[in-house]
Amino acid sequence: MTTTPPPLLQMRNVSVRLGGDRDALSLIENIDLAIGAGETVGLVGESGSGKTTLGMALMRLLPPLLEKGLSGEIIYDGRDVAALSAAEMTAIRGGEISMILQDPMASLNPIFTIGNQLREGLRLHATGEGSLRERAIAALESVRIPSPEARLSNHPHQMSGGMRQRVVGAISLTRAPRLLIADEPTTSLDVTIQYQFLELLKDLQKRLGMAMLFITHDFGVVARMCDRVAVMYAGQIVEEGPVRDIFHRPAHWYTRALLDSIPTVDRPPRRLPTIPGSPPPVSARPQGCRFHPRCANAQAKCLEPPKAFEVGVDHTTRCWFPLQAQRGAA
Amino acid sequence: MSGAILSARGLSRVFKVKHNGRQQDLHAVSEVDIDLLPGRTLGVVGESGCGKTTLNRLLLLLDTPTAGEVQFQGEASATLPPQARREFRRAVQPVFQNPFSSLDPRMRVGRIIAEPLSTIPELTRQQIEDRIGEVLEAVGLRREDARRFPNEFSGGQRQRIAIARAIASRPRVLMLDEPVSSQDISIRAQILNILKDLQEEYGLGCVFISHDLATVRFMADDVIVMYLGRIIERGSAEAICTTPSHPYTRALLAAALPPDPDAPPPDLPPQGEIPSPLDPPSGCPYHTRCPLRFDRCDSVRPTMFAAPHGGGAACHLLDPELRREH
Amino acid sequence: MLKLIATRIGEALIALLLMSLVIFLLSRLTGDPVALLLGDGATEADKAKLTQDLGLDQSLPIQYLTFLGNALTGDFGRSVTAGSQPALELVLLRLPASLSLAAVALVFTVTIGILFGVLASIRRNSVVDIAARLVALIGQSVPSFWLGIVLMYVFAVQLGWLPTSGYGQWQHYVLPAATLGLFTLAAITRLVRSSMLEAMGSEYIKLARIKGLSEAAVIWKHALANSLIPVITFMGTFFAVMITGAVIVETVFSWPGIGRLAYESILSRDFPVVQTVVLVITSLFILANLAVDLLYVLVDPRMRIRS
Amino acid sequence: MDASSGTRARRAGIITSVAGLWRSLDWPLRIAAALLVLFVVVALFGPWLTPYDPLTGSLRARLVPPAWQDGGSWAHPFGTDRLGRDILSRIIAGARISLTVCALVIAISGALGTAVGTAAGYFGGWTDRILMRLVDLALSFPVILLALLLGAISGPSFANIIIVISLVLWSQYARMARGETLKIRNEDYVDLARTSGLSDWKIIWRHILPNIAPALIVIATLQVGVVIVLEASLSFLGVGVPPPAPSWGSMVADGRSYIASAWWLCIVPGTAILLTVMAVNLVGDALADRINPALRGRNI
Amino acid sequence: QADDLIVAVSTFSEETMTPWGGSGQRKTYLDVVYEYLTYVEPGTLKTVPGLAESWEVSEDGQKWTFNLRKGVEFSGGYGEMTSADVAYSIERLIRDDSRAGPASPMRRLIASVETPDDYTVVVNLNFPDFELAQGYFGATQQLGIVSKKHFDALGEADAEATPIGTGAYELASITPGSEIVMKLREDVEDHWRVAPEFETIVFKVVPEESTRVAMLRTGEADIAPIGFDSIPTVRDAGLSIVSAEATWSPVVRFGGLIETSENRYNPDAPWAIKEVRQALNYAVDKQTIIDELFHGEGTVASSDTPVAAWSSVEPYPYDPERARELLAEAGYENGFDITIRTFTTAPGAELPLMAEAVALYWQDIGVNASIEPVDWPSLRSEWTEGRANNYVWTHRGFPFASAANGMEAGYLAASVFASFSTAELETMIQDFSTEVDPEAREAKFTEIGQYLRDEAAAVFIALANEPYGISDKVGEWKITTAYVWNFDQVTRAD
Ligand SMILES: Nc1ncnc2c1ncn2[C@@H]1O[C@H](COP(=O)(O)OP(=O)(O)OP(=O)(O)O)[C@@H](O)[C@H]1O
Ligand SMILES: Nc1ncnc2c1ncn2[C@@H]1O[C@H](COP(=O)(O)OP(=O)(O)OP(=O)(O)O)[C@@H](O)[C@H]1O
Ligand SMILES: [Mg+2]
Ligand SMILES: [Mg+2]
Repeated sequence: MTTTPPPLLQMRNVSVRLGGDRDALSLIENIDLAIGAGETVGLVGESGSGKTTLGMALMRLLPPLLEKGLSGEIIYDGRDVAALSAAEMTAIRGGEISMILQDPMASLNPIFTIGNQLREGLRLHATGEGSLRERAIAALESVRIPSPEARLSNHPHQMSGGMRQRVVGAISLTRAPRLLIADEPTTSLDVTIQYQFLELLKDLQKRLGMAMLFITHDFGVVARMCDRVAVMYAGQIVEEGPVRDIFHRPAHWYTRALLDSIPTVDRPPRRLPTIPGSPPPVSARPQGCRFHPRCANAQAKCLEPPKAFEVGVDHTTRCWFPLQAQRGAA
Repeated sequence: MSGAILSARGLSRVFKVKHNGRQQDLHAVSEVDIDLLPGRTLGVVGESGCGKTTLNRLLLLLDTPTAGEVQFQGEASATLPPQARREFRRAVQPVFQNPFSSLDPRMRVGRIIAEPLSTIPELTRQQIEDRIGEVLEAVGLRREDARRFPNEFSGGQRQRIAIARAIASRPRVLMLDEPVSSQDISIRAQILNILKDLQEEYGLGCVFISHDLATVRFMADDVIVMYLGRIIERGSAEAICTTPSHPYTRALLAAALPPDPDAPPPDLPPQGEIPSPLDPPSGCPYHTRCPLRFDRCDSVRPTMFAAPHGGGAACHLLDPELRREH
Repeated sequence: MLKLIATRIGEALIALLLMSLVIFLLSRLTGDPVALLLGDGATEADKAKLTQDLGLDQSLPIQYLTFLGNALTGDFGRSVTAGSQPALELVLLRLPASLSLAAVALVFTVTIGILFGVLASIRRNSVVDIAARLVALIGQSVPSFWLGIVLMYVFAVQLGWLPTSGYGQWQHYVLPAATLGLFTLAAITRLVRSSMLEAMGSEYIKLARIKGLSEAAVIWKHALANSLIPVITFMGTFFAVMITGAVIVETVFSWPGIGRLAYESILSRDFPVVQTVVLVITSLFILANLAVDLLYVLVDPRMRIRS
Repeated sequence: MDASSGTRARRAGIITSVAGLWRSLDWPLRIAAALLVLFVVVALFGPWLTPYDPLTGSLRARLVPPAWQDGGSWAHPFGTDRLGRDILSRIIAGARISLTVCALVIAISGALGTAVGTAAGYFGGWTDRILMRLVDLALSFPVILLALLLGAISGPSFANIIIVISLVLWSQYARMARGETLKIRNEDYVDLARTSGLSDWKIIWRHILPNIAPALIVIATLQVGVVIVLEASLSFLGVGVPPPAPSWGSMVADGRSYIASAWWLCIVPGTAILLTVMAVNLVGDALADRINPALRGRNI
Repeated sequence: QADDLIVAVSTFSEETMTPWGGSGQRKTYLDVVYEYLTYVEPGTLKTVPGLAESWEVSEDGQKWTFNLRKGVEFSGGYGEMTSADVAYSIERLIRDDSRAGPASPMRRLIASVETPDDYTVVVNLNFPDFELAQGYFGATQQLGIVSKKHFDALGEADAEATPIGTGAYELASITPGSEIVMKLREDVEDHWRVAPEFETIVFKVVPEESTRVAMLRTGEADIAPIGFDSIPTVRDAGLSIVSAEATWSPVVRFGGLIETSENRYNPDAPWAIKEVRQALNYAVDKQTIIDELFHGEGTVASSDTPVAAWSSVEPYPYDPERARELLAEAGYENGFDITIRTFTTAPGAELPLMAEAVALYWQDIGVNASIEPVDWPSLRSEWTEGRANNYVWTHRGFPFASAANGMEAGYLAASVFASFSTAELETMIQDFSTEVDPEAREAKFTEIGQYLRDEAAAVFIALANEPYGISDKVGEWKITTAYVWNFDQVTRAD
């Protein structure tokens, strides 16, 4: 095997438990995920599956109780982020790894002007020419905000949701991070605005050459944005692979069922195929394969926890009976 | 139109809001005409702030229009006698978007479902109990669930309870304001199926509000598209989702990303921001974002013209006069 | 902004009018001052004469209208007891003492309260937190007169660091201001602590951290700025608390302020002074609230649009 | 299922839920809860618990120190007061008076404030504006002076104290009730109730009140201390609970001049106040945490 | 600071500076500025010459002649005190708008004032008063002599704020509601009456008693009135106590006992019966109250005024048995309900406590007493309006200008402050007032005292002292009696 350069970020066996206890409930468990430089990895899953927790663990911004329950390795650029001190982490945040939060309404401080909040980040960014003000204007321009000078003195509540999300983008990207975690950055936006923001993000990513972990529950967005996809269910990554594989040849029954249940504009069925039941809450996650109580193909074996099987190039799944294997066998 | 259960005629709602210290008019809904026929589903699509919820509230008589009127079985709602009003309350029931705020956390599910029945005097206690059980089963829950509190249910289950409540009084019309937007994908499909079954089973008329064309396509027979409080296109669901006439509808369609990595990029991608309803553009409300706009769009507001797909669209490009000129 | 001030002042005038009526009626109900001014060997005739002199023989509406009419010209009547000094003058003479004490107490409670609240919130269950909670608890469960006496015994009698009472130098402010402020200090500490805890969990704090800001900037700029809003709201009630406290603290520490003046003039049925004091206090209260509203607008940009 | 097993099950349910609640408390909370229960029991059964008549004493045995002091005896564990009355007995009797004052004030101011606040929040518009101005006015009234005036009009009386303290506190309920009502009013279930044909009053009764109740209850618990302390301050000014009936506040006020000579006169009732307020605050905070974390520490 | 004498008092009262500007309580600070025609000798309580060197009264008691001391100078360069100043002072004090306590009886009493020469003042009365010099014109009352010239020069408004008297001190500064500072006048060496040892006297108003005690302990006050229960504390702190002896008299008065006045008589009250009143007197262990509540600072009283002539009148002893018998006799063997109203004044903070003590004793004989705290003004207006008929109240009997004045105020129906009166008593007092012969007067006076005691006109508790805490800066301080503080005669300790 040829030695490929190590990925920019490599998570190994990352778990987050509620508190330091070994047998406390875990929000996410045994996550292995790698993100290469310049690559966009999509993280999809339903509400409560642990996507945000994973993102926050990467940023080391978990609330204190969960921070205590963080275990595993998060190797970023040769360093284990999970073992860094608070001060070292502050140095990494913003400059190396940055994040766009889900809620543009809440992520800007209502008290301070846009300009003020932008400059704070710029001040920490050593490189860049021009006065702080000029650089702030440039930052707003880079996210295509019209008449940026005037906007500098605006307060967040004076802007529309789409604008605010772009400002959040501008703030998160001021220091040209190498890895951006985008946690459902478009969920609260209108579809037409979402479309534009996604295009913008793609553009910026190309320009800055950064890697991106794109968290979403929208398969349409994933299809448009990502190179690789990881599907989460109940705190685990149940399937991971290149975007085309996931969409065209899903291996996990859950991925497959989800994709089927999405109505599309052009082919309305009379009824939608559904998955029975609902995703389990953290406190009631089943033993073995987390999905087996809802799975059409559940068997006795599914009571044992499946490990990740390789089902294709770079394509793994946590299922005892992967779809492709069956198809392949058939 | 005769036979419509619920209609709107020139329905408008203007909110007085304080903005920058000044009292300003916010036209949330303007001159909306619709007719809802028994057993048919009318889809309403549009982006945030275009007035869908306001329209819904007006149709539910939760809000009073500043102009125009809502008609129930051909009678103006403002002058409905008490008896007919009660009849209206029974016949028209809503399901809202947020299943968490739709259920009073301090009431048992049974009481929640019984609430619309409480205004029907002739029902006995036993009948109410039976009805609660019936509707719970109709939405895929168990009779015993009536004794539990809402917080014991997941979001999807709550939405089912909300639906059970809505159908308890055997309504003829369901007003569905984004009933699945806050649901997970796997739950969304379940709820949509339930609604569809109910539609067929009871012959319910529905108003289905959503910002997602795909779900509207799945649920509705007819669709209206709203932009800044106005209807800008109307037609059958299929027509709107496959051969839309209005540039805005096309932009909406383009922005609805299909779950397919190989889908080609759209030819007319959406651009621009939605203008503030406080300061709507002159002429065609969409002209600030329209890639096809020409001079006339800035100053003249287009009326509804017949569209090739059989419905109508408020776009100057469809003006027969204009066509003749060319 | 100007409109806000204008409507506020309009409302204030109505409030003052209402207040003057209420106070007028209440004070007349408390019995008349004639008996109090009468000498020991007085007879009925003496009484009738004095009643007439004080204008108390007229009907209540006439008395009230006279009072109102005079008040409009700045004449709030003369003190019945204190050598017929103009009531307003008497009140204004005492006002600086009360205001300066309130100001010191305010600065004291706000600075310490914020400091305590912030430290307690970022080091939950630490020594500071426990101390802050203890102070808050004591501030809320110890009557101020008693606290004042205890402080006096500890710091003046036992330790001899400060004077027991009196008015004049800065040393005189310490104990009364501490006594007056402890209740509000407790409230502000709790308020800041809780809103800091709330703010620290908010999205914008996450974004601030994501930017790579230092912990100090996150706490002292982003979280604190937002936590101050409830404190400002509370300031509106601060004044009411101060007045209540003032009557007591001024008595305990022999402070020559309007709280005690009000108390004493009620006891001596000095109606003109009672009315004037209450109106002055009410006006101050309204002014303070106006200031709070303006401050609100300054600190919270969202308010600029809304109100 | 027959009826009796139903009630039995329910009773068992209550017991297990109380037990569960107890187990879920940390130890300071347990102490606080125990203290509160103790105080309430003492308040309820005070007359059967007092070792002496709290109103009579002997002038020959006045200012006897507590048992553990020189000169004290276990006959009067907490000593005697200025008229030789047993302090323990007066503390016990005072529990009833102080807690009665609290209960009445909280009931009156709570009812008034809730009515005003709910109406203002629910109906909005002019109703709101007028009612809230009223609240502002109530706040701007120097209530302590009102207390003195009322005291001057009719002498200090139980009723006056209740009225005056209620007048101080009702506006807090009004504000909280208004804020909470505004929140609840925007909940969809209120609109849904209207689409079911419920009248405004029914909606307020069925949906609004039960849902704003928790926040108001939290305020109420946290106000217990405020009431006791205010009552003490009124006693200091001579318009508190009229003697000889003891309230904790009036005991502290009466004992204040003895701080150097007979400290137990105010320390003992003062400690009772402190413990109660502490217990109530802890329990109130815990309640707030459970019901609505945003309320934590909001009492003023 | 060391030169200052700091006096902490509980109130400045009206805080005004003229003799006619308010109550006698202001004499604490006014007496170092103004002087009186006659003084009282500390200890013996005999009347001694003051600004008047001598005086005569006519046979019929209606014409008084005062011979003024020569060479007494006003401060501030307002010259020698003359009869014009005295006449002005008298006339001003009895003017209609005077707020001085004794103004109204004096107005009735005084017909005219003449000044035959610079050093003679003749006062003509409307009816006999044999005690004018000791009484209204004496140092226990409010006739401080002001400078007419001062008032003529400055006009009333300005002059009132700047007191000028013949006393050893003059006003240095005043902080309203806080302190009044008096400093020695420059020409004090030649003062005719006193040789003050303190350069300044600072009067501080400190309403809270525990604060005054604290100030004594920290040395922030040199003289301060204290409560009885603070006596041990002050002593323990190494300070001493000076008591003004028998300066006040705690009593419990009965409402509705003015037989001769329709609206002030309540025959239905249980205490309208003499035996009941006596029972209520017998029931109270006055000595214990004095010993325990007053720390021994007082003596059991048979009247509400400290009058030598009444010292032979026996007080009621503590005898609950007798009390119960008397009650039974009166038909109240099962007791009755009674309301005691009580209030605090400064001084007089012990009254509510005393009320509780009295209530306890009455409880013992089956009289069920409930206590209603009120404030003094309320009680005072109910009393003067004849609405105080169905309750009893604690009261602080204070010294009057003379025993005769006291009787007129307290026991004649004409006075609005009368609390007990019968037709018999009215005649006795009338009789006494017109009696010219001194010995017969004395006898009649004693008779009245005995009558009041036998009728049990009130529950007389004690003649009580007024304790003051004294710092070690103070050597000797001769407080004469109530309302004569002599702060200008306080000596230094060393
Ligand atoms: N601080 C916490 N304490 C306890 N449980 C938590 C905490 N934070 C998150 N959880 C729980 O952990 C689970 C995962 O939460 P997370 O926010 O990571 O999900 P998500 O996939 O981001 O969901 P969504 O799509 O709704 O954003 C949820 O069930 C949530 O309730
Ligand atoms: N009560 C109100 N007062 C003032 N403005 C209102 C009110 N309700 C709605 N609006 C405004 O009216 C416009 C239409 O709002 P509406 O809620 O009907 O939109 P919507 O299409 O339902 O949007 P969404 O998709 O976000 O639910 C918006 O601009 C909104 O701000
Ligand atoms: Mg999330
Ligand atoms: Mg909506």
